[in-house]
Amino acid sequence: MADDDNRAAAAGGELESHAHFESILPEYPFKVGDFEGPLDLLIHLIKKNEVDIYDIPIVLITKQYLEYLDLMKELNLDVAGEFLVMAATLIHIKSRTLVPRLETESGDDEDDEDPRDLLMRRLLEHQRFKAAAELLHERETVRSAQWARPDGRVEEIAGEPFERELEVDLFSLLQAFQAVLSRARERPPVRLPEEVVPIETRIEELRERLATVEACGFEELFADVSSRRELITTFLAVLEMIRLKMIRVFQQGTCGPLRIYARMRPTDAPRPLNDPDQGDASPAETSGEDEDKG
Amino acid sequence: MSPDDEFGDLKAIIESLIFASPDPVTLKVLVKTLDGEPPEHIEEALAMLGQEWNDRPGGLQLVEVAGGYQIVTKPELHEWVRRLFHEHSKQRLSVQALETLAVVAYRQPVTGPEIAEIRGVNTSGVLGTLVERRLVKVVGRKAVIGRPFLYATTREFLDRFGLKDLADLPKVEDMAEALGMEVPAALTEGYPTDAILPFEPDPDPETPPAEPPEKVH
Amino acid sequence: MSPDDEFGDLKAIIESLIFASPDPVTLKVLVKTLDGEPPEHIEEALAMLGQEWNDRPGGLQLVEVAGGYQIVTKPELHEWVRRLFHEHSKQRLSVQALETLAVVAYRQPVTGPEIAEIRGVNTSGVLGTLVERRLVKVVGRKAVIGRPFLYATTREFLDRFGLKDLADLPKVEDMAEALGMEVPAALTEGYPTDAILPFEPDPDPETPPAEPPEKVH
Repeated sequence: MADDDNRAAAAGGELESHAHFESILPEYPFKVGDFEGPLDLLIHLIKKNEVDIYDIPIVLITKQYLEYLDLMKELNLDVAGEFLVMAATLIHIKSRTLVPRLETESGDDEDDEDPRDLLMRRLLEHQRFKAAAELLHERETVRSAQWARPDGRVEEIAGEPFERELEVDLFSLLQAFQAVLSRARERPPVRLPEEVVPIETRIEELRERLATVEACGFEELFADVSSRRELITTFLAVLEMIRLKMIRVFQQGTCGPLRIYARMRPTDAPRPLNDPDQGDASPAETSGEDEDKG
Repeated sequence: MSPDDEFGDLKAIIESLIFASPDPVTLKVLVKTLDGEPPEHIEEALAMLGQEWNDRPGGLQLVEVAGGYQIVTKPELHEWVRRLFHEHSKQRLSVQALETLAVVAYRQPVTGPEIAEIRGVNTSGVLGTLVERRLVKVVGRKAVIGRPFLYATTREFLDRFGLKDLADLPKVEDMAEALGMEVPAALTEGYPTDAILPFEPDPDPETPPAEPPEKVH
Repeated sequence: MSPDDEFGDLKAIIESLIFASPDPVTLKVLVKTLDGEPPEHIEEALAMLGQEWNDRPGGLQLVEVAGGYQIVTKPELHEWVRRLFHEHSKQRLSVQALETLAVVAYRQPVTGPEIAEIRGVNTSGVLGTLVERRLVKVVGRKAVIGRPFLYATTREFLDRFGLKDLADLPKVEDMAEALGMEVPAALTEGYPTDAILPFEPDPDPETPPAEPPEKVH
């Protein structure tokens, strides 16, 4: 196996186009910095020494592992934290293997287990996934040799623009929100024109509200509006409601608060201006009629 | 190899080329691609292929179009193909819908006009779709003039996205960290700090409705 | 119309739909598009169609992939097709990406820390790449401290690797001899069968939410 191939595989960034999948059984000579993680390095050492993964000679492997780390440091290579954690684990396992167990400890189930077992299981699992990755790669190779009808023909076949379905997940949701926010930031801060609520709509809202209470203060009718336009709309609505005899307005004293009461509309009450049946009513005719002083 | 076998191989290759090509494949292109093969062999194989496709029942046909060859669906089946794409577009959650869902999720409870203001486009139709799909629901009306509906996400939404509650909605920093990505600086602000807002009319008057409410006069 | 003719028509329609669809066509989509046709008829027609395509010589084949059906060129003709179109659009995956993908595929739903534990290295950057390329998706958050994100593979993943569904994932026992070591039985069990969460309007009660029970090792 060519060295170049090994280097490409070991150094491969996520998208390195020239990197191709390597066999999991590389026979490459020891090359510093080749190992993606401590498990890869350990597997390499086990294979190099031709020892049994189920019976790891922990003293030997630990020694060689530490030598490797020293070599990395000598060469001023960054030793990733994972390598150091594994070094500590190996030293711990070694000490537990070497130190004869005390009577008092032997009752503990955990101590009966070979301290190397956990490591062995991790290594086997690691190998299992490397094997799985290789199997997947084989499937990928077969699949990539199958050519589907080109996507470019979809619109011609569908007769309409085609948008591929998204498999929506949390990531795409968040991405969508980011897209909205960044668009909103780029947009010139133009306010969409303020909505014009028709007086009729406002009357209906006020009537609904008054239906739930016996009476309310005049100011309360304005509690849910803020803009000047909305204030005016509301004020005009109140005037119109007075004219239509939908409400009564009372005032306590000359400067006291106004109170609004809903009332049953008398049959002779004026009709709304845009009422199709309406013919005679005009604002002047009934103005002020219902404003009783309290 | 007998001549028959050879033509069998040649036909298979030509068929795969015609199928995989985005444009009709001309004889010229075939001759060039099958370099070394006598053009008259290619022509013969093409004729045989055309005959075979002609004799073949099924939904597809080999046609000669624009000086080349192409595999297409039979015209009498176009109605079915149209239905497939119609079905597809009904099912698909468009980018529009996803964006609207995202705004509802991160800004709930929120009104239609507020969503429209953030997205910069009218969204009422998309909101309807999301409500139909039970990802979004109406939770009340906002106590501003026009009393627009307030929208929030549903239990179904949480299940679909594997979230326990709204506090589980990821912030952009969370995800960037988990996936080893850079966070665009502009996007780290402006997230709701308390994602769970009980259904309650928002007294905050700073966002005026930007769009007529459902009610039309 | 004789039953045979009826299936002939049905087969022709299904074939045209499979050809026209940009993605592998699922039985579900066929049932929806062929509204009114008994699903068992559709299944039967599909089986017949599969048999016919199997028996057919030529450059094309009908494959089952990513939960659906698709017509593609035969892999052995790859070199010819490539000769005509030169590039292959798919970017290769690095070894790390493939290994990380394998962990996600066989252990889904799985968290970033769990993947790092298995692989012995931090993999967030690789995960980010896989998520961006839509081979892996975020399906929720695990109910443990830190609420790490849970990852699973996508339909795109199945498509790219030519897998019918997750049960079609290669079995690792096959690899045991190549490894020269026995794989303990405990490590080869527990493949997820179908944890795919398609995003579809109709709530599918059989699709479990992504939250898994605590895994014990």
